[in-house]
Amino acid sequence: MKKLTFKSENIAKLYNRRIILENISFSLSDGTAFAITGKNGSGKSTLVKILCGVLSPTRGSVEFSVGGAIVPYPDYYPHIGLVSPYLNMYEEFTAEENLSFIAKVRSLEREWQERSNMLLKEFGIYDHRKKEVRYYSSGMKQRLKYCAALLHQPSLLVLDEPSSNLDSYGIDAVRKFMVLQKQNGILMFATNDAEDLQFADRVYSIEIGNH
Amino acid sequence: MMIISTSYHIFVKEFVSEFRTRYALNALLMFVVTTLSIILFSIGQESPSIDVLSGTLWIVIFFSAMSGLSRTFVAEEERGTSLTLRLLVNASSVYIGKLVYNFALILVLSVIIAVSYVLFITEFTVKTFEIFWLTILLGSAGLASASTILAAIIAKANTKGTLFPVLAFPILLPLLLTCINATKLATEGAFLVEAVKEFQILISFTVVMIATSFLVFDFVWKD
Amino acid sequence: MKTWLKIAVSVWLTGIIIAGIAFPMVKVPQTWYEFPFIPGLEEKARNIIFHVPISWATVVAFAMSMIYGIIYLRKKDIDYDLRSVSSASLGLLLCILATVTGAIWAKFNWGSFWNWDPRQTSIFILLLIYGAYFVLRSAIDEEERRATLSSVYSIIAGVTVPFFIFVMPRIMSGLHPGSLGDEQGKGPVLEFKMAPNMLMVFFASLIGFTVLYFWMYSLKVRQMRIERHVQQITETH
Amino acid sequence: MEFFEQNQMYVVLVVVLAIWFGFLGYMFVLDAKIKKLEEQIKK
Repeated sequence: MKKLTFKSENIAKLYNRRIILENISFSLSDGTAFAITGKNGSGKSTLVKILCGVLSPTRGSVEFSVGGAIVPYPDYYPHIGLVSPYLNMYEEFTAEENLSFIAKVRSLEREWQERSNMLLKEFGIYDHRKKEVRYYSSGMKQRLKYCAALLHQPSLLVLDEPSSNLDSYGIDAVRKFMVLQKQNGILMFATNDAEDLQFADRVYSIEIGNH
Repeated sequence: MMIISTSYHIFVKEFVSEFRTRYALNALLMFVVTTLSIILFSIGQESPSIDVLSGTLWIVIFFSAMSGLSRTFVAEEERGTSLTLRLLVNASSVYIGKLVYNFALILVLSVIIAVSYVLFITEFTVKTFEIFWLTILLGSAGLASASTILAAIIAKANTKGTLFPVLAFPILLPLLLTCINATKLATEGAFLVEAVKEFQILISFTVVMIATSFLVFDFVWKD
Repeated sequence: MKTWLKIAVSVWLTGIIIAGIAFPMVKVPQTWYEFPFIPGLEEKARNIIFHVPISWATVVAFAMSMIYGIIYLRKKDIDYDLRSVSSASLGLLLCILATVTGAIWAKFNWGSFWNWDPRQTSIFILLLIYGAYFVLRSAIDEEERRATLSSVYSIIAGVTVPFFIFVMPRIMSGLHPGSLGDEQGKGPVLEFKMAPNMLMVFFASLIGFTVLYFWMYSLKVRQMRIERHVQQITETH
Repeated sequence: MEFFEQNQMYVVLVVVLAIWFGFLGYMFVLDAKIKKLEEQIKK
C-alpha cells in the first residue's frame, strides 16, 4: 500500500466579497475516514470542490503526497474519486459508454472492464448498463456516479452527501465501499447524517458564525 | 503522449454525443438552408457584384459558426458535466479536443455552404478552385480557433444567448476580411501565388489565437 | 499623483490649446510661432494637435487595461481588475472622442464623416472591442469570475490588434497620411510634413494628453476602490 | 456647412469643443458617482 498524506492549510474562499470558508486546516493519512459536517449553506460542497482541485481557493494550499512524492495541487485528479450532486454523467450515453469514456480518458489499464462490470453488479445497475442514462431514475444515476468514482481505485475517495438519493440497498453497497476505502486509502465525506457519521474516525465541523 | 490520446477521446465523445443528440447539426443545416434561400430570394433577377457575393458567403459562414460553436461548452455547463470533465482530465486536453471537434464541425458546415453557394448562385463563379478551397479550409481553422476560447468564456457568463456574436465579431473581423479578399481573388481567376499573403495572414491568425488560448484556457476552465 | 504634476499638466495643456489655435499660419514662416500654411489642409492642420494625441491616449488606455488584466490573472488580486476596468472605461471615452473628432475633420477634408479608411476602421473596431468588453462584464455577477473572464477577453482581443495593421491596407485604400492607398487617396495629405515648431507643439500635446489620461485614470481607480470598499462594509453589516 | 468651408478655423474649434465636452461629461458622471458614495458612507 502506498503511503498517502493529505494536508490542507488555511483554506479560504471568498465569493463576491463574502467569506464562504475561512481557516480550514487539517491533515490526513491513509486508513482514515474523515467526515466534514456543517449546516446547510456552510460551504461543505465548496470545500469539497476545492479539495478535489476543481475550484481554486482564494487563499491557502492543499498538499497531497503519494508514496512520499508530492503531487502538485490541481494535478492530483487521477488519484481522486468524487461523488457529488453537482457532478453529472452524460445523459445521451449508456452507463457502459460513460464508464468506458472515463476509463479511456483516465488511461486505465486493460482490467478496467472487469472492474466496471463488478461495480455495476455491486450497485445493482448491471442489467441496465446498455440503457441511456437519461432513462435512469435519480437513484440509478447516483449509483452510476459511484461506479464512475470507484472505477480507477482512487487513493482518495470524496463523497458529498453519500446517502442522498439512495434506497436501503444502494446505501448498503455504498457503506461496503466506504469500509473498503478506509482500508485502502483515505475516505472523506461531507454529511449531516448521523448514521453516516458512525463511519468516521475524525469529524471536522465547519463552524458558522466565524464570518 | 497522454495529452494526444486524452484529447482524441474527448473529440470522439463530442462527436458521438453530437451524433446522438443532434443538438447542433440539425439546427445548423436548417440555418444554412434558410439563409441561403433568403439570399437567393433577395437576389432574384438582379446580378450583384462579386464583391457583394464574396461578402455574403462569409457572413453566412460566420453566423452559422456563431450559432453552432457556442454550444460546445454551454452544453457541458448546462448538463452539469463540466465538473465531471474537470475532474477527469487536464485543461489542455479538453481545449484541444474541443478545438479539433469545433474545427471539424465548422469545416463540414462551410464546405456544405460553399458547395451550395457555387451550385445555386450562378453569378458566383470560382475560377481558381485551389485558392477557394484553401480559403475555406484555413478560414474554418481560424473561426474554430477564436470561437473555442470565446465559447469557454460565455459558458461561464449569466446571459449566454446573444453574447457570443458580440464578443466574436471584433476579434474575427481581420480573419473575415482576409477570407473575403481571398475569395474575391479566387473568383477573379488569380494565380495561387497571388493569394499567398492572404494565406499567411490566415495561418498566423490561427496560430496566434491557438497559442494565446492555450495559455489562458486554464484560467477560464478552472474558475 | 503629485500636486505639482497636476498643476504642471493644467498649465501645459492650456499653453498647447493657446498655441494650437492662436499661432498664425503663413505661407512663409518667419518667426518661431508661425506655422506653415499647407494648401488643401489650411487651418484644419491644427486639428492634428488635438485629434492624434487623443487617439494615442486611446491606445495607451487599451494597452494598460490589457496589461493589468494579465497581472490580475497572475496575482488574482482584485485591485488589478479595478485598474483594468478604470483604464478601459477611460479608453472608451477617449475612443469615442477620437472617432468623433476624426469624423469632424474627415467631413471637411475628405468630404464625408465616414470613409472606411483603414485607421477609421481600426478605431471603430477598437470601439467594438471596448463595447463587447463591457457587455461581457455586465453579463457576469460574481466579482472574481467577472475579473478573470474579462481579463482573458482583453488578452484575446489584444492579440488580434496587430492583424489589423497588416490586413487593413490590403483590403482598402487609405486616406490617412502614410497609408498605402491608391493615387487618388494621396492628395495633399501625403505630402504633408510637419514644420519643426508644429512638431514640437504636437509632441508636447502628446505628452500633455498622456499625463492627463493618467490623472483621470487615477481618479477613476480611486472612485472604484471606494465604491468596492463601501459595498463591502454595507454587505457585512 | 458652407460656413465651415469658408471659416476653417471653426472646424478646429468644433474639434476642441468635442474633446472638452467629452471630458466634461466624464467629470460629471464621476462626480455623481462620488456623491452617491459619500451619501452611502454617511449612512
